[in-house]
Amino acid sequence: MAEVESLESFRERARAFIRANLKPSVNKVAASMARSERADEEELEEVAHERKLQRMFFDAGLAGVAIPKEYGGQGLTPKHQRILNAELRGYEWPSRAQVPTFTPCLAVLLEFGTEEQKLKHVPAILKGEELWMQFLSEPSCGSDVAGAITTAVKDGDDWILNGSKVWTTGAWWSDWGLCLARTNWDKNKHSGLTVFIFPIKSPGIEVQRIEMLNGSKEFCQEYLTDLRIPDSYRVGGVDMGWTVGSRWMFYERMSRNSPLVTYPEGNTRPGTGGAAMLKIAEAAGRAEDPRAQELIGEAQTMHVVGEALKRRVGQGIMTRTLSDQSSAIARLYAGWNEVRRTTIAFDLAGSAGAAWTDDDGALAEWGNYFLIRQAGCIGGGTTEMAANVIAERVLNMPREITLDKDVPFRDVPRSRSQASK
Amino acid sequence: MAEVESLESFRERARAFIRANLKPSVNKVAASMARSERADEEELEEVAHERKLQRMFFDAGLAGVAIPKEYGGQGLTPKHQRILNAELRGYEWPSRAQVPTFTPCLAVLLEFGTEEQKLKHVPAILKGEELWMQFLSEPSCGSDVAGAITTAVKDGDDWILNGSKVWTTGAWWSDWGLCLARTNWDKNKHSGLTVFIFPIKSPGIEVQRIEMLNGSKEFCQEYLTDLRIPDSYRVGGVDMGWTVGSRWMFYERMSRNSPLVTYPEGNTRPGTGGAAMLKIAEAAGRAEDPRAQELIGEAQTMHVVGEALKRRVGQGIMTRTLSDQSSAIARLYAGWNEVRRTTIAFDLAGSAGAAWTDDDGALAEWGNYFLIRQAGCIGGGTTEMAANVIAERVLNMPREITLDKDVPFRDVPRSRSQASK
Amino acid sequence: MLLELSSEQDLFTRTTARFLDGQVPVTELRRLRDDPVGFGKDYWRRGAELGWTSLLVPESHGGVAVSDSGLIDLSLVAFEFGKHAAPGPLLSSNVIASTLALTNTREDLIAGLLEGTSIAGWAFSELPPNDGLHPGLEIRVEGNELVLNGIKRPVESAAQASFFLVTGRTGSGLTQVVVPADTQGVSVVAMRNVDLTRRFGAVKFENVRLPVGALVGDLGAAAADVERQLQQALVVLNAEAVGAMQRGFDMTVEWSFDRYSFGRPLASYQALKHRFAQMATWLQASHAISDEAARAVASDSPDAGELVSAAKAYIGQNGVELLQDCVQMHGGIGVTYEHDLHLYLRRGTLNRALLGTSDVHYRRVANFVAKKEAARG
Amino acid sequence: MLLELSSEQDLFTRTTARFLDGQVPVTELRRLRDDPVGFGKDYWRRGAELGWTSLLVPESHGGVAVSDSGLIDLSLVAFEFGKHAAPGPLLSSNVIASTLALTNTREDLIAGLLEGTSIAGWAFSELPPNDGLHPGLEIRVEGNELVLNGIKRPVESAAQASFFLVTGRTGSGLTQVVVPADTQGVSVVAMRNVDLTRRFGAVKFENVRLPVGALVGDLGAAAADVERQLQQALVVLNAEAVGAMQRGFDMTVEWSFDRYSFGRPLASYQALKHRFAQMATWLQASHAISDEAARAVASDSPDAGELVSAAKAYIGQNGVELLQDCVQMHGGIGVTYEHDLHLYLRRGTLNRALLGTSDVHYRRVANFVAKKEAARG
Repeated sequence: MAEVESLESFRERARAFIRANLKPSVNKVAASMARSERADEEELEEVAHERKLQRMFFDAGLAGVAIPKEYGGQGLTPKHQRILNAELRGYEWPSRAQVPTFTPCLAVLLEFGTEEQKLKHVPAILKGEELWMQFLSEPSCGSDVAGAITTAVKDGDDWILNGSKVWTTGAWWSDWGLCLARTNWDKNKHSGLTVFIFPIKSPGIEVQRIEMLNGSKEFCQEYLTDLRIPDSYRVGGVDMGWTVGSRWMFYERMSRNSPLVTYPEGNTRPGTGGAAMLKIAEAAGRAEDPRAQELIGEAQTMHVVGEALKRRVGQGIMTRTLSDQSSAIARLYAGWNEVRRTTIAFDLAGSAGAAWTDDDGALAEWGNYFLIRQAGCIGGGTTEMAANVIAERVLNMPREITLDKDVPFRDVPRSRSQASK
Repeated sequence: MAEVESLESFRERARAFIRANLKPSVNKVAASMARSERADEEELEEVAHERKLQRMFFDAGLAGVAIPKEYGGQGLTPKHQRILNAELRGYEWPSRAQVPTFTPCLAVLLEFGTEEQKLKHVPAILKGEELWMQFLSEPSCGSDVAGAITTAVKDGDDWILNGSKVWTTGAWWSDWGLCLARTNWDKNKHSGLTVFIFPIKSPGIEVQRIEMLNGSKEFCQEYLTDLRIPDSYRVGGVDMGWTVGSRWMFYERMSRNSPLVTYPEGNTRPGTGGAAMLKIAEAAGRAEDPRAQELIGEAQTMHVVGEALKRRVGQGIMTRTLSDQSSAIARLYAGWNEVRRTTIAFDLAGSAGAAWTDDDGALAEWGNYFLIRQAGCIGGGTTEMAANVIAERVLNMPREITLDKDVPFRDVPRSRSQASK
Repeated sequence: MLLELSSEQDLFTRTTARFLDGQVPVTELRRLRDDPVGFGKDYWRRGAELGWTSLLVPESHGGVAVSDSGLIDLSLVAFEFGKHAAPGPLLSSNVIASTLALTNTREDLIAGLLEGTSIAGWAFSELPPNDGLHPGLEIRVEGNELVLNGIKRPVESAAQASFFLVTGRTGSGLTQVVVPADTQGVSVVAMRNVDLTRRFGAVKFENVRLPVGALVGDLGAAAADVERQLQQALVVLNAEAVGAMQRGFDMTVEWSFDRYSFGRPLASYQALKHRFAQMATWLQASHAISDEAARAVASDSPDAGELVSAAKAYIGQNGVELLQDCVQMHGGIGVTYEHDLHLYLRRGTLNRALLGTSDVHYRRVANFVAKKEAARG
Repeated sequence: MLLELSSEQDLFTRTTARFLDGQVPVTELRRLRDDPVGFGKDYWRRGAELGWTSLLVPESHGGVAVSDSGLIDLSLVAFEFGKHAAPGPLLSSNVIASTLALTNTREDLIAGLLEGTSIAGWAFSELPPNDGLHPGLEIRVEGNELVLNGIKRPVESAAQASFFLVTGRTGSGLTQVVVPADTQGVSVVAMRNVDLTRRFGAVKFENVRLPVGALVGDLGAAAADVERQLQQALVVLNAEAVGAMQRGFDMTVEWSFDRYSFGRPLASYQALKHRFAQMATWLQASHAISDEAARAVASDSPDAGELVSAAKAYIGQNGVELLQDCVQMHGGIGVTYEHDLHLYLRRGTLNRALLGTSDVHYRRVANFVAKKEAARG
């Protein structure tokens, strides 16, 4: 058995690469705060640049640190990955190539994919050649992802898919999709699902951008119309999709905490915390107003408490003093934090929250951010779902009564009109 | 048919009586805010005084305004009662003789009592000779009053009662009780109840005072041990207690809005609203602090909004533009208001909220009030029950699933230990 | 809004609602997003014909109210505006027409407002921290002239306004003047804002010189006029916000019955039911205080200022929380432009930030309380 | 508290918990309600033997820590104090012993504190509005003497204290002095408070004259010492409040499984489940920031002041909201003296109001933010 590279040697190697090749990270306004004017060309340039960065990591032997060598990875450990993340602090990195590509998509492939699938896609991902997206949520099922009604029907050796998926970030510049579809309507909800993969730029897939309340168009909706794919694009057994799906959910929740993901330590979104609020208060001429100071202090408190909570939950899960499901606690807190912070900023901006000019600097745009403030309590699983998880899986309280467990899925009511039939 | 006294004549008569006989009302600290030191003797003196006042109203032909003459009332209308209430503005009145004596107790007797019961008790109530209490809540069933387990067993012509009732205000100085008891454990929850009345100072009834977090002992718990009462003390049919009970609940919710109740118009609890907060801020030297001003303004806002809401809901129910159940909206708001107001006061008091001296004036005692602030969200039906009523009966959303509807009450799980059997 | 309307008010409200349904359905609102004015001339003229801008003006000046209180009638229109997220300068047209009539100033300008053929800008608000209802624009006297220096923002429909009613400070007093939009030294910069059909501008007054005849009321003595305008304006904002709340709430209750999750309608989940109960309570409380404040302002009651600020603070706070909780109940679709819910969220959000945040109004309420207590001795 | 303890810390914590279980069960707490001192001499001496008051004092002065950070160890004791609503002047004994040792002042007084045989009063807080951490008591120099005038309150165990560590103002600087309780001009008025076993007094200093040797540190130059004491004290209050939260939460989760309503346990109602989820989040967040702040203060980190104030603000706010929601979940029984829940509510409530409300600490956090931003340029 080959000897594993020492942590120290790895650190040296990573540090040398980073300092020689990477630029300091630029504090970009975070995606959910993107202004409406952000041009598509700019976005596409950044995607291209990050594909190149991913390739540089690959060529330097720093891509897929904890992924087995047979699939193009480095065959090292999560500890090595953490060292890379620590060394990356303050530097640029291929951000768009990480989530959801490495987790949950690549993670699901590693666990459930065929050897052929893994040999084809994992190296391509590591080289920045394939960016992946989740085809998971659907317009009709919201938080209940296992209620998918996108349907795949066997046709000879192929499958024909029809339906619609939504809330895919950047599907318009991505390459492959991981998709949950219903293959059997006569079994109950969780027993008739199957997972597939396919190239997004296929005939039969139409990608539409979704305009959000603040004008951003980061999310997409896809319409699958008679999309034909070979059976070799299936991941896991037929009708075994929820076996895959529940692990998929787990990998999705891990997000940037996954050992597969490269994410600079200490990277927090700009515009969070008290400093941003102070700038608004200053621009509003309220820096000396005691109430404005309390709001600044409250925002900063929410921020530092949130950071401390993330560390505590992360450490607790790692050391098994907290249950895996405790990550829902950090998620719930993050939702509140986003809402409260945006509300504080909006109120500090006073009348500029309602109307602003392009010259208003720190006072501008908060009205738009405020409109979309609930995004932080919806995206990536609603706070309501997080609260359910905390109550039912962390505190072990009785589960909600569901009416869709033991009946054929086709008989489960999915809307009022249907229920009243 | 005798002619009904005109409203104007009644007003003149009421006004003359009031001015000649009653003192201006003293702004007493409301019951739930009572200080621990309040002596029992003082309380008993006030009870005696209010019995005398009630007798004066009776002798002046102003007691039981809307109650039929055959039971000692005036046989007039709710409009006459409202005129009395309006004229009483600012004057003392027999406060402890009103709720729960006139409503729900007397109201229940009028609707369901036997002629004998009505002839005996209604005049006694009108003369201030009988103060009544509800024996309704039980330690084991909280919000679920129909889950009573106090049991009445027939023994010849008598009934033998055993069990415990709780949250009776001032049972230690009251005369008669209206009691909900279970008479059949083999029927389902609502079908095995019966209503009884009895004198509180009976052998077999032990009244204990309950000490609250702020030291007040206004509430009592009663232990019924082999209490023997004649069948003539039964109100309504055997096992028909919920027919009586649901009207009882209705009369209870009407409270001071009942046309049976004498309650001076414009009487609001002292210590509510912004003026009380201003006094605290002044005592704390913070009257000029903008944040303190915001808190004063917020408390006053909560107060005036609450008053407006009560009027709107009352008017809406009267004119049938809002459903009867909308009173739950005012109840929910009142709970929030109590909590928020007490919290504002506590925070304004600063360190005096934690510890105070007897000389602290407006700064004193807020710590004690704060401890018991949830009383406003618990007493008289919890805010949770009010929220259920709003969702299920005002907005017509689906009812919660209950597991106690269609089984013999003895088989309904009433605790974890019992459920796991 | 009022639980009971007179039959005239009822008819008036229905007529307005039907007109808005027909003229500015959501498709039209979405189209107007890219319109520089935000409303059609004809739409506004026809709305004015219904009486929208005549309600606060005495008959002697060409006005006409539906009931004995034009301000209550106006609050009914504003409520419908909120329910429809309707376009048009309702607030400024009414407040300015009322002021010109009550002060007998420039009566030649009133007719255009009443007919809906001219637009005026209510130049009251300023950049923070002076958005706390304390104008900083300076109006000083030089010889026979008034000289204005300062910036007013946001001013609704500033680019369309033919004149402005400007509030400024003269020494320690307040002064109001009428400024034609084409006066030398007046310039307008377009602002962006959260609403689809409202348009605002930042109006700069740079050494603007006017004859003394431009005064509305007396120099440095406009405080009472300004307070009355503010109270009227708050009545409109509040009623409009309650209308937006009502529509958002109704849409979301419907949604909760229609939308199924895990085989059950959202409306069957107790955690959501309790939030609906909370929203219903916010909504009824907002109706109650909005109406109560409107009545108090309409009758010039001593507690009018306190109640209308309490209403602004309460509705500003809880109205938008209600609408945001409606968004949350909708999930992802609720934060998309495609769904209609945001039309009402935008109106509520706008009104929360205009004419003073809740904190500003809490302070105003506290001042009223302190004055009452001081008077009580 | 810390998710992972060293084996020494674990043993120390368990020993303390077992001792408290045995010595001050709820029956004893209820008995102590009527005790003028609030704790037994023997109890306190034995607790001190366990090390409770020695943790912040260097070995050179007779102290002993369990780990390499005595303050973290102390926070573990404080957490257990909260969980048990335990009696005794933990905060003041530690803060004062630490100060005397670090400033090499009156080392003769330290031993009694470490042995638990003497009690000292930390005379820091004052009547509002000076409870905002800005002492107003005056300490001036007259010839060879220091003269004190002012009132300190609340001072824990003031009636039992043999001496006070008093913080006052000398010109624009802070000064600290040690004042024997029997000094002429010192008087104590007993205060009432929300906790069953804590006792506080208002200590009046009326022309109290002391030799200059009573100084702790230099005249007018005690700001850094005072800030350190404040931070230590906040670490204790926070940890204790988190302990109280934890106990209240645990009791209420149990209750929710035991208590049935309409044939189902409370824990099966989604509206309550979501509130438990909220409480669990408040609780974990409070643990997290309490620990993080304790570490920062223990290591004298540059952000110690910011973090410990953030912790006080957050826990003061949400800790008591959690405990009050526990009361609400219990219904009527929760507001009775008979039930034990209030023992922990009282401790949380006390700590919320001591040493600055959340608003005071939000302002402190904002000042730290402003300083950092100014330094950043």
